[in-house]
Amino acid sequence: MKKAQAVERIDQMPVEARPARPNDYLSDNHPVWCPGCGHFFVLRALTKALAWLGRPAEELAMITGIGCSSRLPAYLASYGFHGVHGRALAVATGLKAARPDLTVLVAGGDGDGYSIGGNHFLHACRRNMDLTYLVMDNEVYGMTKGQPSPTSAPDWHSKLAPHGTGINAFNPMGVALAAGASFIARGFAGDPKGLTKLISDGIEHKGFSVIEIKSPCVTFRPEQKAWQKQMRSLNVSPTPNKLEAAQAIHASDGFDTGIFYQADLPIFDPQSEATTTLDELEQELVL
Amino acid sequence: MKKAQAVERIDQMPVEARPARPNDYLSDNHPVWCPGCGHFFVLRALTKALAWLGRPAEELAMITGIGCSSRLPAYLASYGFHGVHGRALAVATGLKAARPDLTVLVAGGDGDGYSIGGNHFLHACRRNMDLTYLVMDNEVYGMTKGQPSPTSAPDWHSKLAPHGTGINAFNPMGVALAAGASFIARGFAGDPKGLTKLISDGIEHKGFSVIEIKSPCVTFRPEQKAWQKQMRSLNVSPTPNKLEAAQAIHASDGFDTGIFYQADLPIFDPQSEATTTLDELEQELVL
Amino acid sequence: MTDTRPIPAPIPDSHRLSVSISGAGGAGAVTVGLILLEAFGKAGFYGALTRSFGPQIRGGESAVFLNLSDQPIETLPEATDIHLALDWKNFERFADEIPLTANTEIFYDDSREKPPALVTESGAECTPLPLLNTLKEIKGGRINMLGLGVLAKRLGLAEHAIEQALQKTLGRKGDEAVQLSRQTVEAGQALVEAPKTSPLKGWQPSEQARWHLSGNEACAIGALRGGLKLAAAYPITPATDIVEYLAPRLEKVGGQVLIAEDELAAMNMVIGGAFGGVPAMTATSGPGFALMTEAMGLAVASETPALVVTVMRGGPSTGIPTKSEQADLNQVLYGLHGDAPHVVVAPLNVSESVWVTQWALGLAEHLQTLVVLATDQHLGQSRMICDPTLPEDMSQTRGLTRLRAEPRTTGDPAYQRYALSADGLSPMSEPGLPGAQYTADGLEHTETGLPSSSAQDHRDQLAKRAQKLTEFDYGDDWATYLPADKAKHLILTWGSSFEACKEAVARHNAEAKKGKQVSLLGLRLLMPLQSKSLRQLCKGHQVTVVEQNATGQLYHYLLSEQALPKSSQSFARPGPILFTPGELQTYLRSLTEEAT
Amino acid sequence: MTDTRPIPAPIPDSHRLSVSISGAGGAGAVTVGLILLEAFGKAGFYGALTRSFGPQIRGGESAVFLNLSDQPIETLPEATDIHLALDWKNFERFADEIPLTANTEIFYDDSREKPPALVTESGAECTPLPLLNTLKEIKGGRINMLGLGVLAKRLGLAEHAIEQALQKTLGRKGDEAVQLSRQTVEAGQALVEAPKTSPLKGWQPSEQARWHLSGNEACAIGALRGGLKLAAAYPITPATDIVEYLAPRLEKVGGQVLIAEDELAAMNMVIGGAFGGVPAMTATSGPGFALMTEAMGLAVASETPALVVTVMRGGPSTGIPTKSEQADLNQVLYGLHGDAPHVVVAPLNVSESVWVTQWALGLAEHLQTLVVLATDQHLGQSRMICDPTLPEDMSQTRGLTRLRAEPRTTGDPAYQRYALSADGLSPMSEPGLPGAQYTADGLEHTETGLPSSSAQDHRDQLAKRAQKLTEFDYGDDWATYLPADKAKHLILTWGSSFEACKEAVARHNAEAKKGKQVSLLGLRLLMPLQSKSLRQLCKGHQVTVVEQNATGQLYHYLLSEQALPKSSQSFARPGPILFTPGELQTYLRSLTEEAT
Ligand SMILES: Cc1ncc(C[n+]2csc(CCOP(=O)(O)OP(=O)(O)O)c2C)c(N)n1
Ligand SMILES: Cc1ncc(C[n+]2csc(CCOP(=O)(O)OP(=O)(O)O)c2C)c(N)n1
Ligand code: SF4
Ligand code: SF4
Ligand SMILES: [Mg+2]
Ligand SMILES: [Mg+2]
Repeated sequence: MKKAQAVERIDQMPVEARPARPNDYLSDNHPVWCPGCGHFFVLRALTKALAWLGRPAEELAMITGIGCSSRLPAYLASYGFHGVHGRALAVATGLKAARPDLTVLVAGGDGDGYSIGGNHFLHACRRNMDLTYLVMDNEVYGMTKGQPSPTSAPDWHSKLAPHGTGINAFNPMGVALAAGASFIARGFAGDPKGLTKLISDGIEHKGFSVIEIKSPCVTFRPEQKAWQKQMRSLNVSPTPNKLEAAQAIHASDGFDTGIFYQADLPIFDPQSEATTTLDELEQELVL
Repeated sequence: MKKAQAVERIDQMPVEARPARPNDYLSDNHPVWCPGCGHFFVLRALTKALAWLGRPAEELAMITGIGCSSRLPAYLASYGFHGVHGRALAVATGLKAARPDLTVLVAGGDGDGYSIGGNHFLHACRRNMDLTYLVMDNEVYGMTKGQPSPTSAPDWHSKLAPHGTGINAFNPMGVALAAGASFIARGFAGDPKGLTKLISDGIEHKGFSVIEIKSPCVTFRPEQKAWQKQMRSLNVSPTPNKLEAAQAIHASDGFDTGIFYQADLPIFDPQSEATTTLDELEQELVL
Repeated sequence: MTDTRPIPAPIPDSHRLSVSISGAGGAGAVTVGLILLEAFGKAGFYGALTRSFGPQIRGGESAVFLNLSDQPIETLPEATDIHLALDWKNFERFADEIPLTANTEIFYDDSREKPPALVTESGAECTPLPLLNTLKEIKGGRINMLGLGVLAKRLGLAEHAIEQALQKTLGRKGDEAVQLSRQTVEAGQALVEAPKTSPLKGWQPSEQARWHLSGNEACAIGALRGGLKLAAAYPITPATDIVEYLAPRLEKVGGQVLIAEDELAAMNMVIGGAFGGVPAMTATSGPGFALMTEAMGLAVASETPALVVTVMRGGPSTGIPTKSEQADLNQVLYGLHGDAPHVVVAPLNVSESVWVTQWALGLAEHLQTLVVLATDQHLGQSRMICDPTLPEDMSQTRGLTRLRAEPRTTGDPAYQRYALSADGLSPMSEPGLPGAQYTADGLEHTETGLPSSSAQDHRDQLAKRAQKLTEFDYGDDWATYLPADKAKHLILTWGSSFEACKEAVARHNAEAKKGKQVSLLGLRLLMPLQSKSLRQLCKGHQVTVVEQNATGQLYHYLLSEQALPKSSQSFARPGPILFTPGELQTYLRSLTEEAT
Repeated sequence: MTDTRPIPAPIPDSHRLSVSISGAGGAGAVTVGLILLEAFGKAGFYGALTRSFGPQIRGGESAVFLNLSDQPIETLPEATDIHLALDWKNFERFADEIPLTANTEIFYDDSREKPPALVTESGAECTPLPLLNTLKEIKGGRINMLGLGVLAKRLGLAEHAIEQALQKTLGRKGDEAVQLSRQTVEAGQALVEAPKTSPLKGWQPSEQARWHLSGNEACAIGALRGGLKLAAAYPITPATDIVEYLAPRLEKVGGQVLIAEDELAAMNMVIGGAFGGVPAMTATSGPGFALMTEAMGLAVASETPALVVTVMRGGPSTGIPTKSEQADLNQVLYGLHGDAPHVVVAPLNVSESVWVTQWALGLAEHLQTLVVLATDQHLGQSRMICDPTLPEDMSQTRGLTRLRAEPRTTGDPAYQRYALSADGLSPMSEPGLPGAQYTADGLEHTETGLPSSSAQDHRDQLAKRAQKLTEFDYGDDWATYLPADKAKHLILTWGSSFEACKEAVARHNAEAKKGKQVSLLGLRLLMPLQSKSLRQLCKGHQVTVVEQNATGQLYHYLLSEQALPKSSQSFARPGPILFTPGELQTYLRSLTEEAT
């Protein structure tokens, strides 16, 4: 298999090779999202980050599951895989193992990633492969029209939980930290600059990068429009110390953004080299 | 549905009602485990704890998945469910919701619980229902004859991973803490007294109790016999403080036992009461 | 079969009306449709409403189609009589579903886009109206209510019906909102003339109490009637509504809804609840069903009752999630590994979904096994005004409960959970019952439940699990048979294709000579197939199996069970567009002509 | 069909030997069997070894059965010629599988328990030997090696064969260990007399190179031959061996094994790898397969190549994990929701598992879809000394690769991943290729891959996915046909039942008159069923479908495809005991008698 290459930054490339604009990373397809949906802004920040990093679109692959957020690949000019609900990280793991030369991005929603996809989330963190995972967290299942997700507050009322779920919200960053992810950040769809920076840092980080992005669902959680006032832009600084990170994650009211944890941890990067021929292997069968 | 009752302790019961011995909680079936397997000692500690707590066997249900450890229910005199691999916590959640009056115990292995069952582990912690979960961790898939599990050390060589997995071991207690479990302990199969105490404390604790039990697989991990010398008995004291617990879990070399965290957290205990008749509900359909 | 009734006469054209409404997201087309349906109900009539969504999540365009009559009607409109276009946004996306003809009357706003070419080419009569202009004078008024007024007037709908429907549908928004809507509706009514002869002329209002419900609501109520106490589910279109309908209601009858982290959890939670002694169910669709099959096998092997409602959508894979198809039959019949006998039932229309679901849950409890109830997006999400259909006596085949074990004391013989018995059923104990402890197991086991790999135990338990399903007497409910006199041809169908077939057969028989008339069979119990009765009934007929999928899954299944006479054939085509009676009528014509 | 060969003559009784060995956990019965098999191989002979485990994980008793001959043999022993009981621990657990007769010679230790009643009642000749006593004189010697010596002597096996087998099997434990074993074996040989006439008298050693392998190893090698680069799996009995065999080897040819957290991950990892451009597979069994079906549908809908090997075990649910059954056929054919055409192949014996797996991976790559290869515990875990079977020309139907897209530059027409085409195949791009970016999708889509719910797109893409499988020319490999002259009866079977049928038919035909002889067909390509060829071939025969499950799954499938003549019948029974040639021969006798 092809060997992994370092991600090249746009500023290290010869001028003529530099991609012109974030729009070069956009496809012609118009998003099906509701007007005002936070996911539009995530798409924007992502293309900006990609332009900044400057890898050609054909060397990128964006893998997703199912959900409003998971519609992302069709809007990018990169390769994409829009798979089944909750399994994007597994598809990405297979792809990255087969093709370490590619920049493999994964995206999805809080339902896709933390509910049905929870097990792959745990194990992707643990494997710490060089993947970047963007979770567009709107604390709701948008696509299926408004059910509570693991990150919904216990007292949020919905059809499915008329009195709220009564269950504490899932703590994605805390779990990612305990499970072994090496880059853990929170961003906000409404903070284009900050988010662009976080995404490009996440992609450049070697290892599994989790970026938990607060991205309002204007249709089923209109009250999330208030996030625009509440979120703080990149007010957190990275630490490579697990306990400090745990403390920062624990102490945050959920409105802080920035990199909460970044460390050099061993990366699962299965090496293999053709050193034998098939004929030699077949000889083993012979009596 | 029947209402939950407080677990009665044997010492609060009239003498004639007291179960005579731990053996009253044993069935007639002889375990299929290999001679010397740690799971024998877990079974023993469990029946002792049950005798100590003194609830009649028919009011207990032991739910498991698949694995050597998961064979447990057949050896108990209680009700049992030996389901499919990795789903014991989900079965137990359904049972406890339907029958809050029962004492519902869940058991399994590191593969069953942390690999295929990882998502239910996360969400059982988060729900924090009043269940007690015994994980007999031997850092291997015993039943399928010796493959690396999530808790295997990255450099443990096996047929499936001839050079080791190269992946950091899963941190069950750290993840349980981040995910919301309210009682988190580590025990050792080779420490009967300590383990009995942890199990009975776990059952008495109101909320989701995770007891990570080091239980050697003498067949596929014979080197684990050394644990007998390495493990310390109940040298850890409980704290209700998450950060302190995180620190203790983080700092431990894996040989400490005791309760690392215990706190009163909100329990998911869906209340429902018959306040309407079916006829009334059907009236809604009528034009 | 008690359920043998003559095929009703077709609904005359003068007694049916098709109305459709389309508009951009937020324009409120669906609300108009819902109020109109309710109003027709209040006026004593019947109706069926289906919706169609564009690809957008919510911001996008949508459309509703209504088929209205003074007689029970559960089919889709075939030719639109009146169409209201609140705007022309992406109208072409619905072109497949809104059949315009030269007789269609179209109303639209005169101040924006003109009707697109495909509309004008249809020859439909397009009437521009000053909708937005009129709205300027109504502060807060919405264009859809104006449209509702236009439709009400053109349809000749009674004032009181509209008024009651507004109250019922908008009442919870408060008096002011209702008042504003009323005013806007009136303004809409003023924009058009009343038709010379009311389209409702000659319509006989029903005096009966009728139901207004969707198939998904019907399922939910049916399950409640069956004693449901635990529903565990993970949301998935088009099944979520069932659980959303249950959520506020189940808790009021002493049960509860568990929101599972995934379908694997949902199915296992159901098993846990049922093991604990309560009737339990989940609801899902193809992709979620796939994830549940492993645990479904556990329900079969451990003999734990479980009801799984699957609301089929377009497949394979994520497919077409918001539209209907009958393509998951193979999965529900054969998706389990090993020889895993279970029960599969499917209601034939919305109204019977109530009792069929009750029956299904009862069968699960009584037979201590997995029961799959298969419906589809059309049955599940269409709303109907229909006659209640509850069999008078649900106690016989339908009031089914679990055979429970008795407590035991020392000296009693040991409890054998999986004891062999004449009918394959063994009394089921439940935690709490003294002396009857056991361990339920998905491993093959002895009569007491101890794991066993002996050939004898395997044969015995396989036979037991098969036998309890085949020996059971399902009564007359396995099918609905509508025979025609001297019919050579028999149409055999299932699920949501049934109503379209029924209408097509009714129309065909009304115009066909004796001998060219066609009989109809709707199969309700798909597994275990009542092959003997079915063979009996098919005998002497040329059977055509009608179903909405690409490969003729039911047809092949019936062949595999040797239930069909030799000359039988398949008439199958994929979704997402449903069969219409007209399409099927054309087919019946060619079929019966060819046959002579 | 090139694969048409006459049915070979049956192996004469004097050219076959059945040996079994049993003992408590740790006694080493299995090791004796493995060395004995290897020794027979080294001596130029053939053999088949199956194991049986008690319920214990590892500490429990176990047994091995060997069927040995100087001709290719892949069936189970039917009557034990020689049994070695290292002890009598739970011997009755294997009674089903160790058929003792009055001709059986049994050796056991004289110092412990006596043979149990069921042994003495069989009339077998029981010879007590001072095994433990002899061991006292050999420091570190083990009872099983003593037993090996006894068997070697009684079987008249050449010294050099035993010596080579000891070297090969124990060599990695070091010279001392081998020396100790050799000494113990010799001591064993001294305990018994050589038989008057060697049981191997008249046996012709083969001069050919032969293979010594299990079906699971064969699968692994076949996949490597097919260009496998990524295997992702979660352990499950009896499939784990495949991945364990691959683990140290795949990395040496530039590929890798991923240990997945569960089967859901495994299947999706395979899809990810294949999307990235490399041939990829997973291996599992029924319960794991169930968990994979959702993602399998994704492979079908997104047209991503994927090979899934499923090694069937007893079902339903967890069932009988260590034993064989052919009861997951329904699941592999029909387990996916929606109309989801895919390929299902099944090798007929261990040796052909190599090329059939290579073929299967090639089909997945070439047809860009899901291919399921179904084997079972018996095929997978039995060890055989057999002739290599690699078709001379794997390049035609078997050397199959992916149709890859070309890079594109500006000005080229846009790349259409799902372009309609005459054969249903479209060139597949892969990340890295400039200008041919696309998004693979499990939602129904247009030719470019954009989600679509249009009826036309749905019909087109459903047809494309079906067509590419039905239009493809699978050549002659879809079945093996062994015709008998003027045969009225045809036995149709699949998978691990084939070898037993073949042996039974050979014996039957050898003694039956012309006209009562029987032909045999082994079906290798189960889906898409080559109905036309099959019908052709079955024509004029009375077909009996033989399979190891309770409900006749293959029989019903063939009925559903109308592939069988009218009078066809099913001969099916569940596992876990395999068919033996004798059992089938009895059946054939009654079959052909009844027919006259
Ligand atoms: C196996 C399966 N289960 C359920 C669904 C239904 N489903 C589709 S998207 C979704 C949740 C989406 O929520 P989230 O991931 O938070 O994304 P959002 O729409 O909020 O961006 C669900 C439950 C499905 N497609 N497949
Ligand atoms: C769906 C499914 N996948 C895989 C298996 C195979 N399997 C059975 S037990 C087991 C692992 C057991 O390991 P663990 O849970 O650690 O228990 P132990 O045997 O070590 O006590 C596996 C992989 C299965 N039964 N079902
Ligand atoms: S439903 Fe919510 S998440 Fe989905 S597109 Fe609309 S606003 Fe965005
Ligand atoms: S294999 Fe290991 S875990 Fe299983 S019973 Fe034997 S010693 Fe115990
Ligand atoms: Mg969301
Ligand atoms: Mg383990």
